[in-house]
Amino acid sequence: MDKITKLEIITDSLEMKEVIAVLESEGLPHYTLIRDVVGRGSRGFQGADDLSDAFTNSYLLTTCNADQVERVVAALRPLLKEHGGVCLVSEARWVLH
Amino acid sequence: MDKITKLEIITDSLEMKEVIAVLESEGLPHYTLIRDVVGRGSRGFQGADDLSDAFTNSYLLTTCNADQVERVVAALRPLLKEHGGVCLVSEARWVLH
Amino acid sequence: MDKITKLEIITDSLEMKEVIAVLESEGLPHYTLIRDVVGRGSRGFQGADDLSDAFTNSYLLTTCNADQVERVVAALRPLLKEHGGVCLVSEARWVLH
Amino acid sequence: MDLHLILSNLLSPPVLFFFLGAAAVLAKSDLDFPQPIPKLFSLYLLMAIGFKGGVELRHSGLTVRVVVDLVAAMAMALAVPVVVFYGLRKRLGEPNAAAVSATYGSVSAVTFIAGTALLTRLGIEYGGHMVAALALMESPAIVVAVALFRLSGKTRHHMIGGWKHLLKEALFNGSVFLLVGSLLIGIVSGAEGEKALRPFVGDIFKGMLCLFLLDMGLVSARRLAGLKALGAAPVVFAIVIPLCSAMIALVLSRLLGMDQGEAFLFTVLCASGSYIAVPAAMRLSIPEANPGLYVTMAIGITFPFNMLIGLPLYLAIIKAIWSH
Amino acid sequence: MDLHLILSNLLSPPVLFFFLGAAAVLAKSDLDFPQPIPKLFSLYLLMAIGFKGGVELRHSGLTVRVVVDLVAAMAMALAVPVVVFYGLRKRLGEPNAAAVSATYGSVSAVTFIAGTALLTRLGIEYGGHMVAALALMESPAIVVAVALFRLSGKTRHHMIGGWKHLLKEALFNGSVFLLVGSLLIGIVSGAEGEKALRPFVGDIFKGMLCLFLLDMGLVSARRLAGLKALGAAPVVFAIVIPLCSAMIALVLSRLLGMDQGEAFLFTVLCASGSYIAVPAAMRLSIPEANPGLYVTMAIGITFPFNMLIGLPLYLAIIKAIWSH
Amino acid sequence: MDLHLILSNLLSPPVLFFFLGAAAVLAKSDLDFPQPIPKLFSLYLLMAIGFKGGVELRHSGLTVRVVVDLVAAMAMALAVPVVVFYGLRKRLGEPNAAAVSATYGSVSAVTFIAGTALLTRLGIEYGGHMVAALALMESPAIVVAVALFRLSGKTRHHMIGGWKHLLKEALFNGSVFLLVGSLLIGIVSGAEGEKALRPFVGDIFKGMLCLFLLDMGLVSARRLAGLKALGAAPVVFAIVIPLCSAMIALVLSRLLGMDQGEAFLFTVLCASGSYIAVPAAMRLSIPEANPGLYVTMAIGITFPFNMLIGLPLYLAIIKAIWSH
Ligand SMILES: Nc1ncnc2c1ncn2[C@@H]1O[C@H](COP(=O)(O)O)[C@@H](O)[C@H]1O
Ligand SMILES: Nc1ncnc2c1ncn2[C@@H]1O[C@H](COP(=O)(O)O)[C@@H](O)[C@H]1O
Ligand SMILES: Nc1ncnc2c1ncn2[C@@H]1O[C@H](COP(=O)(O)O)[C@@H](O)[C@H]1O
Ligand code: NA
Ligand code: NA
Ligand code: NA
Repeated sequence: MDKITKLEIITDSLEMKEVIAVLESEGLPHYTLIRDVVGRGSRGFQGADDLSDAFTNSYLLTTCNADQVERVVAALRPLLKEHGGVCLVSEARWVLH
Repeated sequence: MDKITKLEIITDSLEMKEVIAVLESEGLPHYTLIRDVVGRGSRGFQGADDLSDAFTNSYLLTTCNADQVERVVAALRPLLKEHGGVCLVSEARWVLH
Repeated sequence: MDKITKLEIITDSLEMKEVIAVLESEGLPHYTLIRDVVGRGSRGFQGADDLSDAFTNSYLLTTCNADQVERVVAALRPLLKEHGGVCLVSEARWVLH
Repeated sequence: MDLHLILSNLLSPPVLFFFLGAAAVLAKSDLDFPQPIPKLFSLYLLMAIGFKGGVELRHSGLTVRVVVDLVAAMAMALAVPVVVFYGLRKRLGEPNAAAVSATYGSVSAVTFIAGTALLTRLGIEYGGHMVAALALMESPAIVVAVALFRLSGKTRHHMIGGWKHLLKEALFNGSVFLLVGSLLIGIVSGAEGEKALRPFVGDIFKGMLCLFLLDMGLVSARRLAGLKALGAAPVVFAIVIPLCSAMIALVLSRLLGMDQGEAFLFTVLCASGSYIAVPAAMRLSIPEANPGLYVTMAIGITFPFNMLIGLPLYLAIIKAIWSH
Repeated sequence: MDLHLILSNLLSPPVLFFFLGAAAVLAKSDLDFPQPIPKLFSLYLLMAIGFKGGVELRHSGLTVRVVVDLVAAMAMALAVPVVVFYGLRKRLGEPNAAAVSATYGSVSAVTFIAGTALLTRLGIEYGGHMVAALALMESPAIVVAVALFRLSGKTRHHMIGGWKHLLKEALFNGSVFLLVGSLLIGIVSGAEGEKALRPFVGDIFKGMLCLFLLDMGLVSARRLAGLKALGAAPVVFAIVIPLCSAMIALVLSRLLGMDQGEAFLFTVLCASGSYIAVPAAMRLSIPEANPGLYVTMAIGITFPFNMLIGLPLYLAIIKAIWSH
Repeated sequence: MDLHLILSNLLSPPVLFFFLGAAAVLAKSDLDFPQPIPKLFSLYLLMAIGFKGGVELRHSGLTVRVVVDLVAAMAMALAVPVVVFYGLRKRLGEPNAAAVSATYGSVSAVTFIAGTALLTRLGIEYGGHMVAALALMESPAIVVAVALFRLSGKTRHHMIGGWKHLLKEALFNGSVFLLVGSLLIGIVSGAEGEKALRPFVGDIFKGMLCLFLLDMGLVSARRLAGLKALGAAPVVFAIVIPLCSAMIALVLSRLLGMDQGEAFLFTVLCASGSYIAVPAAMRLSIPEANPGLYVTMAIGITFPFNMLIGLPLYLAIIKAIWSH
C-alpha cells in the first residue's frame, strides 16, 4: 500500500463541473462523484428540493500525491472562495493493484 | 490549511433529524448529508426497499475543532446507543477560503 | 473512542456483491453502501446513464482493526486487479456505544 | 362458500402481478424497483383513491350511514391494539407486543385498494366515505400502542421527538395527509373536475396498481426470507390476528346494517396490518421492538395472505350472509 | 369584474392540489416528492405542452398573427429586465437587482401551463404558437441581466464557463430544448401522430398537472418559510412587479389586437417569474446575488400569487375589456 | 422499394423523439433523464408489451406456427454468436469478439417495441408469440459467447459468480422475468383483465415510448461521442452484422412461411444488438472485453441505424417479396 492524499470536495452540483475541469488540468483525471447530496454551509441550506440543479450539492472524492496537494489546493481555492464549497484534505493508503 | 476533525455519522434516516438537532445545539450547524444509503450493522440489514423511510440510512459528514470532539461525541453517544448508528472520527485539513 | 481502520472501496455496482461476499468471509459483515455513484478511473468514465447497472459504481465503507487490514486487503486485491476498482485505507476513531 | 370467487381473484391481473414479484425473489431474479419509483406509485394511488372517494362522497352526502361507519372504524382502530397488546405481551415482551398491536390496529392502504379493485371488478358499489375510514384508521393505533407500552413501565429509552412529535406524525403523516386532502378535493371539485381527472385517476388506475403490486410482491417475498429466524409463532399470529379482526368486523358490520361493499372494505381494513406508518413510528418511539418481527408479519405474511385468500374469503362470507 | 371566475379557479383541482401541498408544509407533514419524481413530471409537462402546441400550430400555420405575437413576447423578455434592474439597483444592490430582473424577465412554464388549463376549462381557444412564446421568453432576460450587471462594473467574480457557456445554456437549456423539440415534432407528425399520442399528452395531462402542482405547493411553502429574514420589501416587489408586467402586457396585447386566449397567455408569461433556469444561471454568473431573495420571491410569492389571484384576475380583465 | 415507408418512419413521433434526444447531446444541452426514470419507462414498456403479447397469444392459441417461430428464434440466438465469434476473433481478439458476438446474438427490446409500433401504425398484425421470441432470444447468446471464449483458452480471469451465476442470470434476469411474467399474466387474465388494463398498457403506450426513446437518443449520442477512439472498423461491423443477420432472418422467415408481421419482428430481433443484459454479463464474465467497443457498437450505431433505416428497410423488403 502506498501513501496517498485524499481530497474531498463538496459544492454546488453546477459548480462541480468546473471543479472537475480544474482537477483535470492539474493532472488528476480520476475521481468519484456522489450526486444529489444535501447540506448546510455558510451559504445556507442546499435542500435539493427545487426543480433546478442550483440547490443540490455534489460530493467529489479524489486522490493525489503529497507533493501535489499544495498546487491542487491553490488551484481550487479561488473557485471555492467565489462560488462556495468546502475541501477537506486527509491522509490514507492506496491498495496497489 | 487548518487542522480539523471529521465526524462521519451513519444511522437511520428517521433518526438523522435528531442527530442534526444535537449537532446544531453543540454549535455545529454545517454538514453534508447523503440520503438513501444502505448498510448492514448490529441491527441487521437496512435495504431501503420497503416503502417507509424506516429502513433507509443516511450518512452525515461534519467537521469540528479538536477541542470540541469530546463534547460532541458525548452528546451523540446516548442517541447512538439507544437508537443505533455509528460515528467515526478522523483527522483532516480544511482548505481555508 | 477506539482506534479503527477505515476501508473505502469504489467499484462497479455489479462487482460490489462479490466485494461484500469477500468482506463477509473475512469476518467483516458490517458496511455502508452508497449506490449509484459515478466516476472516472483507469477503465474510463462510469456515468450511470446507460440502462444496465454495468456502468454505475458503488461506494462501500467498512471498518476493521489494524491487525486485520493486511489480510482483508490481500483478499480484495485479486478482485480489484481483475475487475477494477479502488480501495483506500485510513485511520479513524470509533465512538463506542 | 364461493370458491369460484377465490379462484377468480387469484387470476385477476393485480394478484397475478403480486405473485410475479414474489416469484422473482424466489427465483433470485434481479428484477427491482429502485426508489423513488415505489414512492411515485404510492403517491399516485393515494391521490387517485382519495379523489375518487371524495367524488363519491359528494354524491352520497354526509348521511347517518357515513357517520356510523366512520365511528365503527375508529372504534376498531382503538380497540384492536389494546386486545392485541394484552394478548401478546407475555409471549413477545412489551416492546414487540406494542409494535405488533400498532401494526394490526393500523391499516394497509394497498390491501384496501386491492379490495376496491375486487369490488369494482364484481360490480359491487361502495361509499366514498370508506376512503375516509382508511385515513381515520391509519394513526390511532400507533398512539394507543405507544401509550400502552409506556404505561407498562418497560421503557428504557427516550422517544425521539417525544409525544408531541408522535401525535403530529399521527395526524399529519404524509400518506394520511395526501389521502384526506385528495378526498376533500374530490368533494369540492365536483363533476367537472371529476371528468377532467377521470383518465388519470380512473382509466390507468388498474395498470398502476398492477405495477405497484409487482413491487409489493418483491418486498413481501424478500421480507419472508427473514422469517425462518423467527419460528412458527409469528406466522400463526400474522394469520390468526387478521382472521379474528375480520370476524369481529364482519359481525359488527352486519349488526350496524352496512351494505355489502362497505362491510367488505371495513373488514379488509380491520384485517390488514400497517407496514409503512407503523415501522416509521416504532423506530422512533419503541426502538427496542424488533422490526424483523412486526414488519415481516405485516408485509411478509398478512399482506399476501389477505391478497390471496383473505379478500375473496371475506367477500364470500359477506355474500353468503348478506343474501339471507 | 368577474369574481365568480376567481372563485371557480380557486376550486379547480390543480389549484386545490397546490393548496394541499402548501398546507402540508404548514402542518409540518412529511409529505414529500423525492427527486427525480418532480423532474419526471416536468419533463412530461414540457413534452405534452410542446407537442400539443405544435399540433395546433400545424393547423393554424405561420401567420402574421404568430409572428407579431412572438415579437411581442421577445420584446417584453428584453425590456422587463432592463426596467427592473435600473428600478431596483439602488434598493437591492447590483447583484440582487440583476438576479431579480432576470427572474421576472424570464418565465415560469408551470404558471403558463396552469393558464392553459384554465383556458381549456372555460373553453377559450389559444394558438399553439404561445408555446413557442414560452420557449422564446425563457432565456433572453438572463443574458440581458448578466450583461447589465457586468456593465455596472460591480463584478468581483469571474463567471464559471464565461459568456460562451451562458449563451449556450440560454439557447440549449434542457427545458427550452425539450419544449421546442416537442413543438417541432408536433408540427411535423400531424394528425396521425396526434391521435396516437392524445391519451398520453392529452387525457392524463390534467392529473399529472395536479400531482406536479402538489409538489410545487410543497416547494413554494418551504421557500416561503425563509421569507421572514428578508423583510417586507421583497414581498411587495414580488407582487408589484408581476402586476405591472401584466398591465403592460394587457395594454400591449390589446393594441396588437390579440385574441382573448393569446392575450391571456401573453400576460401570464410576462407576469410570471422563473425559478428553474434563472437560479441555475445566476449561481454561475452572478454568485454574489442571494438566491434566498430572488428564488423565494419567484416561487414563494409570485407563483402562488399568480396561481390563486393573478390568473383569474388577468382573465377577468381581458374578458371585461375585450367584450367591449 | 418503398421509400415512402422509410420517410414516413422518420417522421413518426417515436423516431422524432429519438432524434431530439440525439440532437440535445450534439447541441450540448443539459437535457437529462436521471435514474431511475429510464428504469421506470423500461419496466413499463416490458410489462405492457408482455401483457399485450399474452392477450394476443390467448386468442391465437399455441399453434404449430408459434412453435416453429420460437424454434427459429432460438436457433438464430444460438447460431449468430458462433458465426460472429469465429468471424471476428482474429481482428478484435477473443475477449472482444466474444462480447460482440453476445451483443448481436442477443436482442434489443426497445428496437423490437419500435418495430411493433411501426406495424401498429401501418395496421399490420403480428402474433403475440413474437414477444415470447423476444424473451427467448435475450440470454442464450450470452451463454454461448462465454462458453466460446473460455473454450478458446484465452481466459486469465475468474468469472465472478461462476457459471452457476451466469446461467441463473441468463434464465432469470429482471427484464426477461418481467416480460415472460407479463406474457403469462396476459394469457391467464383474459378479456376482462385486458379491458381493465387497456388504458394503461395500450392507450398511453405510444407516449411512454416517445419519452423513453428521447432518453435513448441521449444515451445513444453520448456513446457515439466515444467512437472516434475506436476507428472505422467497429462502425462497419455495427452495420454489417445486423444487415447480415437481417438477411438471413428474412430468408429463413420466408422459407418457414411466416406472415409479414412475424417475419418483420423476427428480422428486427435478429438485427438488433443488446446493450442492457449483455454488458452486465460481460463485465462479470469477460472483464477483459472493452465495453467502450461492444456497448458503443450496439447503442451508438446499431440502435440508431435500425431505428432510422433498418426497420423501414426490412419492412419494405418484406412487403416487396411477400406480395409476390
Ligand atoms: N463543516 C462542514 N462539514 C461538512 N460539510 C460542509 C461543511 N461546511 C459546508 N459543508 C458543505 O458544503 C456545502 C457548501 O458550503 P458553503 O459554500 O459554505 O455554503 C454545504 O451546502 C455543505 O453541504
Ligand atoms: N463497521 C461498520 N462500517 C461501516 N458502516 C457501518 C458499520 N457498522 C454499522 N454501519 C452502518 O451503520 C448503520 C447502523 O448500524 P447499527 O446501528 O449497528 O445497525 C448500518 O446499517 C450501517 O449502514
Ligand atoms: N484516484 C481516484 N480517486 C477517487 N476515485 C477513483 C480514483 N480512481 C478510480 N476511482 C473510482 O473507482 C472507479 C473504478 O476505477 P477503475 O477500476 O480504475 O476504472 C472509478 O470509476 C472511480 O469512481
Ligand atoms: Na387493521
Ligand atoms: Na416574466
Ligand atoms: Na440480435
